[in-house]
Amino acid sequence: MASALGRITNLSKTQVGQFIPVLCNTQIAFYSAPPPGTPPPQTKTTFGPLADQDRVFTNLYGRHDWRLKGALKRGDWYKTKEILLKGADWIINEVKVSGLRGRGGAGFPSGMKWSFMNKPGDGRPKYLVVNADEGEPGTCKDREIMRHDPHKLVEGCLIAGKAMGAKAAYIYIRGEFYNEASNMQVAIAEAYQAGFLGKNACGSGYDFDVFMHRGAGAYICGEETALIESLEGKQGKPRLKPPFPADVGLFGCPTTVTNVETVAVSPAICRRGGTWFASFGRTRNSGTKLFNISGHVNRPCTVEEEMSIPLKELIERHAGGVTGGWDNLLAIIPGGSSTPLIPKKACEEAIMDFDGLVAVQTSLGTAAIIVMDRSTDIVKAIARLIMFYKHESCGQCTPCREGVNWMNKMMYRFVDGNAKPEEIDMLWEISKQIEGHSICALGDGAAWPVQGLIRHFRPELEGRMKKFQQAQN
Amino acid sequence: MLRLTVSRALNGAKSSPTCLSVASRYQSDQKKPDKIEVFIDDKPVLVEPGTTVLQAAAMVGVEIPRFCYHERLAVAGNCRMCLVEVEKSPKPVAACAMPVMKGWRVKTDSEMTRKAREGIMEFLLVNHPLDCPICDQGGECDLQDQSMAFGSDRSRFTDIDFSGKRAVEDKDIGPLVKTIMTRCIHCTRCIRFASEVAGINDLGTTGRGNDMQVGTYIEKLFMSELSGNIIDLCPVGALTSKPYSFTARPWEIRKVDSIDVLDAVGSNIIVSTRTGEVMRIVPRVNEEINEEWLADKSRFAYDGLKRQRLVTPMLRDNNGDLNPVDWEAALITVAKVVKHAGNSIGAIAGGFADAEALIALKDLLNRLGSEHLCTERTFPLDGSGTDLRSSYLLNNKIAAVEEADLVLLVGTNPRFEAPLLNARLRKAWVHNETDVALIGPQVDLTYHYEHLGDDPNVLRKINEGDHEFADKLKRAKKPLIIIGAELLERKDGGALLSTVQNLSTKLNSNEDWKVLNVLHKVASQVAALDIGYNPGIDKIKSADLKVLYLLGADGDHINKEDLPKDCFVIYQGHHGDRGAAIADAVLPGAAYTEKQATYVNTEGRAQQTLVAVSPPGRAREDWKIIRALSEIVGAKLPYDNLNQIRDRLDEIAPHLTRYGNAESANYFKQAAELSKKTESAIDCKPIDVKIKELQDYYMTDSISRASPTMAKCVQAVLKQKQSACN
Amino acid sequence: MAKYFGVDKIFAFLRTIKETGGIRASLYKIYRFDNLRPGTLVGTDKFGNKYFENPHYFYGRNRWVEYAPKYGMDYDGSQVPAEWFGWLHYKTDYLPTNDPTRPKYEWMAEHTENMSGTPGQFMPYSTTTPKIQAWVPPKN
Amino acid sequence: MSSTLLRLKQVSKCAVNGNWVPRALSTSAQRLAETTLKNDFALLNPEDVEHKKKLQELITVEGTTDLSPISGVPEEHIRERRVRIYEPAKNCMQSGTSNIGHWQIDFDTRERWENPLMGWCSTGDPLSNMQVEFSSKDDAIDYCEKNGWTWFIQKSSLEKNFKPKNYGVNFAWNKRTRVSTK
Repeated sequence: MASALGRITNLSKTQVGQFIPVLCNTQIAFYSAPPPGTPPPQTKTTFGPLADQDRVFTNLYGRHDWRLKGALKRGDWYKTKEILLKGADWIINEVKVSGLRGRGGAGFPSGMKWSFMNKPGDGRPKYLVVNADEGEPGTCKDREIMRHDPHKLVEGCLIAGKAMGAKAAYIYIRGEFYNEASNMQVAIAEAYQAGFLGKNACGSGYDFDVFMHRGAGAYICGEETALIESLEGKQGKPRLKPPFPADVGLFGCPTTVTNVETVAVSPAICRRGGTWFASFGRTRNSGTKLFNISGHVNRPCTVEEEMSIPLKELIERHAGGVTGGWDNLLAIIPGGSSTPLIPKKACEEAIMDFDGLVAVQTSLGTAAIIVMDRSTDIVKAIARLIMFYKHESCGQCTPCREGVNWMNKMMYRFVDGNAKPEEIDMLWEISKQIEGHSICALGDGAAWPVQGLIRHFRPELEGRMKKFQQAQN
Repeated sequence: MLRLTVSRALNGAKSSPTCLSVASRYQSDQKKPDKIEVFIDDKPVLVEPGTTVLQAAAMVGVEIPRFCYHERLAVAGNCRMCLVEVEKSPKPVAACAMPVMKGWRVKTDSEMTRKAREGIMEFLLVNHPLDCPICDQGGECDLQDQSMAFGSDRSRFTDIDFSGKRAVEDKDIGPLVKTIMTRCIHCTRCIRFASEVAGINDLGTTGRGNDMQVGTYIEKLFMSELSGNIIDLCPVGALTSKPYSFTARPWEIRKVDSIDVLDAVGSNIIVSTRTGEVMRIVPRVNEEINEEWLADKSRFAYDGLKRQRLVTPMLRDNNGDLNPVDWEAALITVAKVVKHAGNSIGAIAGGFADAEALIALKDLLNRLGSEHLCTERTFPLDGSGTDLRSSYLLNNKIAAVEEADLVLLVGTNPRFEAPLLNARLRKAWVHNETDVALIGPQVDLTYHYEHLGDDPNVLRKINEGDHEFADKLKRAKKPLIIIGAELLERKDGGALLSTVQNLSTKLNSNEDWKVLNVLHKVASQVAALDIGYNPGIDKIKSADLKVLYLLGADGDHINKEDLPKDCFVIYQGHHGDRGAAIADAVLPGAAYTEKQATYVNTEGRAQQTLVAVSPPGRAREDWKIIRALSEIVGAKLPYDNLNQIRDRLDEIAPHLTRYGNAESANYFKQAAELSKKTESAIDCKPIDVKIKELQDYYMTDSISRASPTMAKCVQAVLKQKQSACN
Repeated sequence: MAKYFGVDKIFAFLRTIKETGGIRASLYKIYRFDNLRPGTLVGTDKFGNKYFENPHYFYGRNRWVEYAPKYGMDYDGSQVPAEWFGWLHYKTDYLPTNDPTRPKYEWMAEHTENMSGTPGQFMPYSTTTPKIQAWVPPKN
Repeated sequence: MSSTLLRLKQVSKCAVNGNWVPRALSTSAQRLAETTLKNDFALLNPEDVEHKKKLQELITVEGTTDLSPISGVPEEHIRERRVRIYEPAKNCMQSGTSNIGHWQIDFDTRERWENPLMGWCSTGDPLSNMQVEFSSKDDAIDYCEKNGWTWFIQKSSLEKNFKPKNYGVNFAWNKRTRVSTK
């Protein structure tokens, strides 16, 4: 969930860019003379498949030991002290050069986000919060990291924490992830015992603590400010922004909330260099990424791949293709349940990165690809998603509380066709009334699947209504 | 005519109309460089950094619709009604929470803004019942008004044919507030009021999404003395007044501005009447006194004005029964007795006596040669006594309490003696980091305070400097000491007062800041002391009187046994209570809603009530009764109408007619000097206050004792205290 | 002869006086009713009013009532009960005592005279609930 | 101050500019004097111009005018009435502010009674329901003096200290403003 909501916030953040002049300027700077810390321009034109030696998550499938011993064998905690000693500015610069964008869905440039924190403090401690509340339907990347490679995350926390000058990291893990939480806890304990964490972490002279916090299974707690509220022991209801968490966050202190994957790749970036990371994927979409492929494919899987890989290639190569062949494809939700679906025609050219999917009116989100073949009742599928959002709406702000419930009612009528064709336009308008008017991005995330459905499957909806009318008469 | 010019002069420079004052504020802003300029609908306005869009818009007179935002509560930003377009922003922003940035161009009436509002309005109405015709909020409902102004002109909620609207079970939160939770739009104003202003964390939300409910988590009473304010705050009809329910509509009531007299704060109120009956009492904004709040007793005790009333004069017959008579008979009988008594006549003024009646009674008794004029409440007469006004006022004013950085409460429980002062203290505690300490019994003040014990000698130790709190007081820039009037009624009250007077002169560094403050409990006390009544009834008890005139004295301070056997007791007042029960003659007076009368609150601020309804039956305004009696007695008082009696007030104490102004008194040093002569010593009896718990708060005077609503409150609180989930 | 000279009228007058009960009673009756007529007593109602008929008078003046003595000079038309009212106003020629069409039911109320202007008159009262409850002093 | 003004002609432009000006039109002298004249005098001959100018000017009558002898208000309602001049406060039941921000007069309550039979509310006071709105206190005073009423001003304490609202303090780390319930 972290992801989906984050993603949405992404869009809004760039939109709200003007509120933060720094952000605004930096973005413009992408196009003018590159300041230091800009990723090198991409020269490749074809992307993927990813070579094995370039993989960051080498124990994604749990074939090796996930504990400290195995992790050390895979290169985790290798010369962490030296990385830490190079200082926060170096780490931030490396992350900036890598072009890493937040993996939670929003795709906000991580280097920049971390640098917001690296300001002289006012006496308040700073915190790093790792958003491991992965609740988005279709998304299952963070859990693989946490149960099979937890030390990547622990090490990432330390490095990211150093970059921000954070006093401690809180890993807010989804309540349902019991095994993941216990593996994480073991990994943290091992790291403490090995002297990697705690006072004088890794012998660098830097004191850093990592705490685990298990959530209670609310999707909304993946939204960064709701997560902060939940960590504080209050109802997980998002806060308004501004003030952004970098200013007033956890316990009122400067806080950065980042996704698990973002944090977990940062040690690799620091070790292998930002330019290495930037060599994957198109400009501004660099890096490798975990893709979850689920639904009507022959071999559903989670796979690390290069960014900007074409969608079709990704499915054919790693998931064994759509069941019944590519021609049996109906639609794909490319970035977790809250992104608009794209029909088969768009799937053929779609490139799996931030900009490539925006070009087909959807977004990368958490890169959780949900494949639906022709046997799918697409209306019902979307209706079920809306029901999920209705159930998970926190109820704090009006558009989401009332609007999603209304959309849910209408969508289930559309499933039967028990509606008038005019109501399709009405539903579109309602989804537009929710989008952008709510406090957090859950409202947007609920509105987009509906918009995607109406955009691409309007004839289907109208057909059902006609059929229902005929059956009535 | 003299009055006319005088009052005009007193009102000082005539203020310019609103438009001009806004303009002048704008001009003066230009001088300060730290302000930033923003444009609201292309109108430039200079604001302090950090000002929200909504506040900036209010400065140029543009009102942005809102439901959850309330200027006296924290920002919540959850109703989304205040969304406005900001140029170059793709999304509308929530005006209530968004601070303005330099050069922003806010469009409060653009297409995007209107569209956003319409959308929010539609969503709010989707699950709002269409029961306006039976809703008590109808006619003064923000949702109604704003849906007219900003909503769509038609409904497209087609789902009403397939599924209904949300229905929510009503909560029982006590005998004062009626809840119809289906109407709730989840603005959370009530929750924020409870936790911020009232200091009771009882209200909150449960459930999420469309099933979110506002309530008390578990079914319980909303135990606050300020609970009625959530009725005002609720923008819809989810929280309405239980006593007022289904009795009147806002468009058919007559609103009369008045002053509350049930405590000494003098809250400004609006009395709503219909068909000669008080239908409800709501607060009226006065930033210097009650802001926008009103205590429950002041708000709901009005039904006590309809019960146990004295509607006709009565005389006690030979069997000892009171029988109704007409005014002529009553006045002649009373006059005969008074004439016969000569100068051995005394008077006791009760808590509801207004300044006009007080002055008339004093003039009458003085003409008859008596000086036995007392108030029910005692005040120490050692030292300067009541000669210096600064000894018995809340000198520093209620509003300035907010500025204090350290408050010492002595022998008072402001939460129940003056709930609105306590709300101010809590506001200071929350927003200005004011610290509070208390000497007296440990009570719940809704905020944390340092308890210094209930030993009166702590006060002496602080004064002498051998108490750790003394340093704290000394270090404080704006210390404040508030003494309860009850404390000064002790035997050693004089010694305590002189200790505090000495202490406060030591602390007083700034001439404008007054450390010594006295919090009275009844509305009449300050006016009575100003006019020259003697505090306390000891004199009466020892005077061997032939006639005793009780002016609304119901405080249970005097009994038949205290008086000589043949003493003839005249009671003038509006309620048949303790005073009337011992009287030989009863003269029915008017209650505070029935007369135009002057009251002076504990800070010395004169205010006047206005006539909302006529006095019932043969009851008359109090000063007129005394004036009529004086004529029959043969000591005719020289005033025939209100203007003349106010001229008389003006003669005695000019501040009594300077309505709205709190005249400062500043003779602390002299008072402290005089108080040094006080011989009595502080004794060891622990300091106590009468009202410690909520159930003691509701019924304290003749009006609230007659009120069935207040009786229900007491019952409800007692029941809640016994229940397991308290 | 006597008839010619009107002497019979004198006799009739004297007879009337006799029937009335003497000169004193006759004068009193004239004082009460401004009238002294010979007639047949046809009945007395339960209030003591006496009803007379004399067919010698022309229609409209041949039936009359003499109110019961207890009324004194305070008599008025409403003291005639409903059953006699019909006979008195020529609605019927049957006397109430032998009127076959006149029903008698349990629920029929006793006749009452018009009490206007007397202490027993009807006074309208407020139907609204009292807005103010007065204090009732405790009795010893 | 209290000068009577007669408007001879509808003046084209009014001082009211912007929706935050109170609704009631002012009757005070300066306000009207501010009105500017917009006319095309070029086509007229000098006499007409002169005439026209005169028509558009205001006639100012010096001194206080007492309208009470000719206003038709009964004597007892002039001599004995006390007029309250006040600034209405916001209705605390609602958040709207459009119907405040002006000055208002009303009269003392008198001669109100309840019909003993039906319980209806009656009044014998012709001024009992009269509420007049003014854009400023001065206008109200002038009006009352013109009509010969005794007036008093109810001091209004509606001015509030401005304090910027801040959403962030709800989550402050070391302040008591931190919210605990929601």
